[in-house]
Amino acid sequence: MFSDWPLLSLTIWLPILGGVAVLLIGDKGDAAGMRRLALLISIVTFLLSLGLYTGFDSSTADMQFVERTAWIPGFDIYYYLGVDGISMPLIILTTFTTVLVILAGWDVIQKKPAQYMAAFLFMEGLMVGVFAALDAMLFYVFWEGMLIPMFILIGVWGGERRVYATIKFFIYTFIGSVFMLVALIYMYYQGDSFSILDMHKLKLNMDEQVLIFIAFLTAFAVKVPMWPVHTWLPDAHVEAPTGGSVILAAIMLKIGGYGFLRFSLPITPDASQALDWLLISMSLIAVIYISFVALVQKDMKKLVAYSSIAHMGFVTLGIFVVFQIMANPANATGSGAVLALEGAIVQMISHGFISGAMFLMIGVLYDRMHTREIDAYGGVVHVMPVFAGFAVFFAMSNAGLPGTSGFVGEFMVIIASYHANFWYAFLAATTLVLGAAYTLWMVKRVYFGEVANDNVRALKDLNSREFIIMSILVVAILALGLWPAPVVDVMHATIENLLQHVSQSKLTILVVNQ
Amino acid sequence: MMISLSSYLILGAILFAISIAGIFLNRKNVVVLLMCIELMLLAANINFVAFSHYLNDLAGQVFVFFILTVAAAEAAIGLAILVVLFRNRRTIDVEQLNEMKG
Amino acid sequence: MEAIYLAIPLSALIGAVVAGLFGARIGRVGAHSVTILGVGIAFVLSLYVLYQQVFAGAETFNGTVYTWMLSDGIRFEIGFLIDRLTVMMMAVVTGVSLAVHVYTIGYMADEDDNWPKDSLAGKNAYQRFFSYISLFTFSMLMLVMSNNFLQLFFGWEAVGLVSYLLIGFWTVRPTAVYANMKAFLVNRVGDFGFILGIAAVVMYSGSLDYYDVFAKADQLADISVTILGGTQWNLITVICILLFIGAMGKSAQVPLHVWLPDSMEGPTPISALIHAATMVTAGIFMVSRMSPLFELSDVALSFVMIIGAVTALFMGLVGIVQNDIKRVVAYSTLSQLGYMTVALGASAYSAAIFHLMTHAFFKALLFLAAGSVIIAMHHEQDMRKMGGLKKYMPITYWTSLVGSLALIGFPGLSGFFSKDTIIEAVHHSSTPGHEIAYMAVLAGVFITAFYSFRMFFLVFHGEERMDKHTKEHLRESPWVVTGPLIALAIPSFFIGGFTIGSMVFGDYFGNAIYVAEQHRGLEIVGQSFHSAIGFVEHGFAGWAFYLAAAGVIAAWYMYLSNPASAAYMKNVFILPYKLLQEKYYADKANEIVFGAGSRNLGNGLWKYGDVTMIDGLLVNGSAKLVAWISSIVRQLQTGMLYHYAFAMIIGVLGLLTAFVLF
Amino acid sequence: MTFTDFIFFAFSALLLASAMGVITARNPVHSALFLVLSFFSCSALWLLLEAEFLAIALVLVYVGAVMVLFLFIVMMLDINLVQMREGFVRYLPVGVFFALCLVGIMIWVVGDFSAGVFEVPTLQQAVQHGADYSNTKALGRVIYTDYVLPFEIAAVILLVAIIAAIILTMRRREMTKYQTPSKQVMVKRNDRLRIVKMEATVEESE
Amino acid sequence: MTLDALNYIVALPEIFLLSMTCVVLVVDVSLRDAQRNASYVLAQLSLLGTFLLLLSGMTDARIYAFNDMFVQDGMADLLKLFVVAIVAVVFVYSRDYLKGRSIFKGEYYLLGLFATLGMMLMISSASLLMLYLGLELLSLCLYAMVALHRDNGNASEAAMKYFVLGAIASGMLLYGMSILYGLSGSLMLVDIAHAVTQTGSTDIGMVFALVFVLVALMFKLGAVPFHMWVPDVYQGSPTAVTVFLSTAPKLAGFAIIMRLLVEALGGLHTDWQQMLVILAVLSMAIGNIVAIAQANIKRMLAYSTISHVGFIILGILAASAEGYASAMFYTIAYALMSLGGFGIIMLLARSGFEADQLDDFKGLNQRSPWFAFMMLILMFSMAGVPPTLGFWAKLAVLKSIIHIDMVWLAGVAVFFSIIGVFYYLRIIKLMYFDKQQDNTPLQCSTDMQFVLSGNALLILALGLYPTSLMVLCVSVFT
Repeated sequence: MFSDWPLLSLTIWLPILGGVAVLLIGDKGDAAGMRRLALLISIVTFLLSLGLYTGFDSSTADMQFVERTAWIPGFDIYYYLGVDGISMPLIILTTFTTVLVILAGWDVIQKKPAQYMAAFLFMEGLMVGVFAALDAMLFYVFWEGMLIPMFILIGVWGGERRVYATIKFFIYTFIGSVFMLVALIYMYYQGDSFSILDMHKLKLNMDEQVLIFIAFLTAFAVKVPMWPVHTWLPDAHVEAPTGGSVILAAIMLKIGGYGFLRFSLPITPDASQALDWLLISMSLIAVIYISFVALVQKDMKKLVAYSSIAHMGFVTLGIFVVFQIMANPANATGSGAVLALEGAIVQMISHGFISGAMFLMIGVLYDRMHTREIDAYGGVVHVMPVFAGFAVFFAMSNAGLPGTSGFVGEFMVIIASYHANFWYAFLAATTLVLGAAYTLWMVKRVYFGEVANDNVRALKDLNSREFIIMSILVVAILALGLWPAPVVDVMHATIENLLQHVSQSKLTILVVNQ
Repeated sequence: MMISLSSYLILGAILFAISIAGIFLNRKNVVVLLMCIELMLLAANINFVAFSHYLNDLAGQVFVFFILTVAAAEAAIGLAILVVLFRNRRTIDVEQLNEMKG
Repeated sequence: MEAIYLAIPLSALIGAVVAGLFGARIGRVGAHSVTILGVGIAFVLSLYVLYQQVFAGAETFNGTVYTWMLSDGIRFEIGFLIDRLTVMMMAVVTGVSLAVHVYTIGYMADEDDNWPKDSLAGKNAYQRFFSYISLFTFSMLMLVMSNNFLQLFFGWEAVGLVSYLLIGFWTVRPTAVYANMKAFLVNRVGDFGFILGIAAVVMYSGSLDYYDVFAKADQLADISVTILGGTQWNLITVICILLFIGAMGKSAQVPLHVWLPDSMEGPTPISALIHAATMVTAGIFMVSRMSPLFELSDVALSFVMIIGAVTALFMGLVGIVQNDIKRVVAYSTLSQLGYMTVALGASAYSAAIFHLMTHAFFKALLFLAAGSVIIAMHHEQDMRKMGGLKKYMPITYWTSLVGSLALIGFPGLSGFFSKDTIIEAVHHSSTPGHEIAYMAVLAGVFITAFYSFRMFFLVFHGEERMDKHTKEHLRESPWVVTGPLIALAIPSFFIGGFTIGSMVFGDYFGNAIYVAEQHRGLEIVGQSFHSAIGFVEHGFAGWAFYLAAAGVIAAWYMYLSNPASAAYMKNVFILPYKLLQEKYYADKANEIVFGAGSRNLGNGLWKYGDVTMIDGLLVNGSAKLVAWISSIVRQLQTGMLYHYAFAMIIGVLGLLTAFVLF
Repeated sequence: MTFTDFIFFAFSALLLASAMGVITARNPVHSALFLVLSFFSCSALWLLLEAEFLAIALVLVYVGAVMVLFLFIVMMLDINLVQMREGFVRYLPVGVFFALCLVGIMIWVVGDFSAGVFEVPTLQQAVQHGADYSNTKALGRVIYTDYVLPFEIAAVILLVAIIAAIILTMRRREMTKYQTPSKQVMVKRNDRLRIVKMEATVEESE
Repeated sequence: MTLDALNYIVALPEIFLLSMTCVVLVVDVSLRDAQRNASYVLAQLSLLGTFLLLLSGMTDARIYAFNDMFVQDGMADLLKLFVVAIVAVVFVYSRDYLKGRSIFKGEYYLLGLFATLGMMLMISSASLLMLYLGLELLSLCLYAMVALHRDNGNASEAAMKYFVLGAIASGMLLYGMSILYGLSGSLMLVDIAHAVTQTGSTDIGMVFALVFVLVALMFKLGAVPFHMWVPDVYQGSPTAVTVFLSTAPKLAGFAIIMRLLVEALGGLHTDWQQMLVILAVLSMAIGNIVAIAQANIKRMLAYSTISHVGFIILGILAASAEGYASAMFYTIAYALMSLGGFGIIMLLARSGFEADQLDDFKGLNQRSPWFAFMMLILMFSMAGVPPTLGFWAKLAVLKSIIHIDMVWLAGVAVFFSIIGVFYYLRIIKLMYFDKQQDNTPLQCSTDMQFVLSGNALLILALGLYPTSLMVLCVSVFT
């Protein structure tokens, strides 16, 4: 029934216009009404985005829900939207998370709530735009535009060192993206089109590919973030308000992974292949190095932030291990590549739920105690048993317990990376131990033991709003963990098509054509 | 006519360089800077007149005519600014003209 | 039938969910009723299925419940494989579980005392506990009923989760919450190997289904892989060792055994459930399940056997010096798990399972007995403060005696059958390294007898060393405690004799377990087996019996007859004693190497890598560099007119030089 | 050396020398006077180039008006002459060096001995006009026809200069008192005189 | 010679403006200080009239007038329209500011109008002479305007520096022009272009002249190393003048670069391209780097201007229609952004308070969320973050640079713009994240609020839909 609606445009612009409306109501007006409006908009957007799933034809790798009109004819730039099996789940993740974030900020945010809500709605629209854009410039506009509300969010509603954090965040990501811009323009002149799909078909020689690949790498690696350009993330997370952290972890990081899938792999397959050792190393370092770093964090948010980096390491590992999987002579069955990519995407979605949940948990504590220091807590389970139950559940999901979504992606990627090299799988699998170690150690120190002090003793358990948010996340995490098929099925066609594309060297095509 | 065009041009060039050197060397008096600028314009004028002569084209001289006009206006404004400056700072020392820097 | 299969784990799950989520509403009675009902149904149905499989000759069932995911041509499914191995495990799991549930009602009756008065978490602890153990039952059932590696891993981790929750049940106790984390992490180390094993299986067979994989086992055996350097490894060996690493974690084999003694921090029923009957045996079950793979690799079997032998012997030794009643039982469990593992290594899978089963009963019995003692002693667990309990707690006393005798392998009791079979099987095994293993398990017999009866004597005999207050309140435990004790004592006594014929030497397992032609250890034992009675007679003549007897006598002498000798021996063998007391320094080593080591590494990477190098040098460094350059460059803007003019002239000169001169 | 050569070299030398004087003189008044001299010599050179009108204008406009303005300003401002030359010698080498570089390159390009940039034929045929040729007339003809727009703009520029100079320098002092005769004449009695009735007060003595 | 031949109708807007300016002059003289609003209104009316005349006279053709010394073409029309419009906006912004400083006098408007005339003449000049005169008309007005605040020492210092350096630049320009004249024998740009094509690009004399001309042009734009005047003048001038200085003249500067470098010396583009590469890189580097260290926002924006000039130069040096269009687009975009930026500064300023320190922006979001948001748009636009006009401007320039295969230069450009982001962000940081120090409510006239909001929203609107402006810019170069 939605098939002839411009669903993508609606999911992009409804929240943005809604954000404007919320801003117009403002803080002076009807604050409760403003919140309700924001929530309503986010829910409607979420429902609209579900139309993308129900109307999605998973048998084809073609772009669906395509909208294309000229936007800036002078530059050959189109308002060109569409989704495939990679972007569609991420869009739904975005709209889903926004609902939770708006709920989470319901009465916690007392300082300029309208701007806060509006910022999230803006961000929602922009992030959906990033996932839906098929024109490179449109993509870039959304990509950069997204930084603005986030910058403000961290800076205005953030913690002590918010200014340092937010500027670091902005500059880091900006550095990443400008070189991508140069690469995009360069490709425009090679193919006379800004369409991403046209860029996929672009013939590029090795030198060009390598440079373009590096340009993309700076953009996406920062966003993911990969070691060693990850240091913005802990700072940004720690300082951001809860909702900001959630959005940042749940969605913004995914944009980096999405970028690798949408740009790096198909546009520069040969360079990706040539440099996959670099990416794989960076991913594995992220998994191990960062896990160790996470282990010793004293700040809960920092710990979860580092854990995010480690988990995103699986995403990049899954994405870039495909070349070695396909090239591995020992890989008799020839499979594994699809598994790796799908694992990466599932890991992204799952991490969206879990990291969101983890940050929301910390937010719940922070709202009550105004500290994130692990040492300030202890024995929370005795005063907030329901909350602690959720916390342990989310911690276990974070540690990748089977049955939760955290397991699915990691499992797929580990298995897939074994197809490339035993040691990749070996190093990646260390997360089983390390991930559990840092997560559970935090759980132990915060929730278990005797009640640490009177502040903890005074804590109140979850209110119904918080309970609902958590419950929704539990359901989501369990659903994906117990039955990932519905999510994975929509990707098959797209991923296989992508692999088909990637496995053909652009260089040989070049030779043949000459 | 023995004197070649180049002689005039070289003369203009030297005059130009002298005025440049004057601007750079003078560190005390803004008025002298204004005079150096006059010299610089003179150098350009010599070029124009010489070219005009050798090209047998009046345009050069017309240009010089306008340059003279503008230079006069410029001098007036320059000196007016100088007066304003002096009133404010009680000095026209170039070296003390550095309230704003960095 | 499928509905029944599905109903078995689900009934446990439903009980767990109801008790867990609505515990506060349904109250204590509601919680234990619903969970016992759930597990009871599971038990009954398991028995029915057992009956169907074993007696009614039902076909092996291998079916899918639902497709979890389909990716890259690999089916990730949830499904059941019901054969005789499975049904036996199901019966054991649900049976023990049911007993534990019932027992828990009594044990946890005054649970509130264990929690701080104002702890909200303590309010529903009782219900929560029932939820956990039901959940555990569910997880374990999923594990044993699985027909594929994915679900196996699910169950594998799920029991790990529940053991985590259970060990740390008393969240207020720092030791408990430390122990549960440790347990989870050590198990994770095992899972680490396990998941790699699964990955290898998937890569080379393209399937997760047991039967598919087994069908390709021969092909896999021909593949050799390079892991490190130029060494070629047989793929099957690699897979088996990786999978076995998982088993080492779950079944607490050296060196991944460290979690188990600490896990005694949990309430006693847990200890019984997890450590005796079920969770720890998951590894044994898994290896047996994978027998078609293990049989193809002598190297792997050897590895299994040596690890098992080491565990059997050295963990038993530690049991000698423990004073905590539960810890003695725990080390005893470790040692017995070593026996089972040795049996696996000797390809005597059925013997391992057999021992698993008998051990489930008598070890559960011993744990519950210990629990009973602990209740009576007001949660005092130190044996040095007990003694002479015989007259206060007759039922506990007699049941404990049965358990202990079964444990040391007194001929005729169930433990005897299983243990002797293993010893014999190892003796006759062809697996490389079986000679050493044989020596180890024999030595283990003496040690087992010694520590078991040391405990027995210290607790029930001798002088009463407890304080006055405790003494006044000493009495036999209520029926919910003693009931299960009696219920467990009976099979502990008899089940070995009844089932050995069919289970070990008969055709009980059918095709569920595969033993290669050349691994004839058990077969040779079986050739001399005629009947249980004969086996018992034979037992009296074996080395094992005399060693066990020697152990009991030694214990009697040192702890009852001449208690001073114990102290004397302690002083004579001070160094070995210390070594045992410190459990071979395994915990300390772990704490230093892995605990502190990883923290230091983490701190180092963070402080020097992230903070100093990346943030300090690269990020803030470049920002500072720019600021520094900025502060330098702005000096050029001197404010001096002649400098400005000079800059222009330099510009002109530069351009002239570059473009006119050159 | 012909007479014109002599004239050229003499006045060139004078021009350069007086230009040097402008930038080296210690006293700005001297500088201004040197500048006057250089304009004079230049105008002589322009006469050689048959730009009579401009030569005259240079003297009239510059020397007569602009230079006087300069002198006027220099003298009006109270400048401390003692410090005027400080630092000159210190920066002299640098200044001379760069000036020499510049002049070197410029002469290399514009001089005869370069690649011959200006040795194009069109530039080698300076026409000697007859005595009846009026430079002024010729200039006047084009300026009011062909160059009418520039001429208008030049007027605007001068207007701007006037406006600018006035607004920048003219000060209407608020405190200055001056008479306005018309107002004085129109004064009425009532404007100046007010008759106030006062109660007779008796001083109270304590 | 008849009047028809002069074709003076082409210059009708200029003639109108000049006449109106004289009217303003005469009227203003007879006004009392309290009636200065009349001058303001008259000035605005003159601009409006000029704008309308320009609009009505727009043409695609290239029309010469006044003996071919004056040219009307698409570029001229477009640039003049923007110049006039921008000047009008500048007048709106500066009214309150001038009143607050007791320099609300007719002279500001007079000089502004004369400067506008100068700019229009520059834009339309087809001969060296016209170009020079237009430039001088503009410059002389600007010198005077900078010094307009007579009691301000910094203003007169700035004026002096500007004047001296400007005069040197004029001298260089004249010297270059004289050589050009000598080599081509004509003052007409067309003839010079012809001569260049005849002598070829290897001619040292032409290159020699080019250097001097280029230096002067770069001085006017404020490219490194001829930028030294920019920070001091921006800082020292009254903000009302700074905003004038930093907006419209950039358009005129762009125009004369197009006239001189492209129309006249297009044949030498291989030479000036290389020169401009050096200047562009230097400008972007110095501008962005030094801006970081500034505490005075006007000075900071001055350095930011220098860096923007670097970008404009990038577009020009592409030496293609696309490049010129992008440079023009950038110039217009920059002018609009700069207009808004200084507008906000003037908004914050009040009598006796300049609001030119960065710290004066602290907590603006609390004082006025709306104008904080406007400033946010402007700053992100200057930083080149989409969806704002500044991004498209940068994109256009980068595109043209990459099109001529100077990808490395594009890389350098974006690298320095990263550094640039930092100081723009700092303003947003001050506005949004810091506590306000100044609780004075903003006070300014409604018309200024409206125009300023419109200004900033235009940046956003054009960022969302830049086609309109882009098409205009492209059309004049095809």
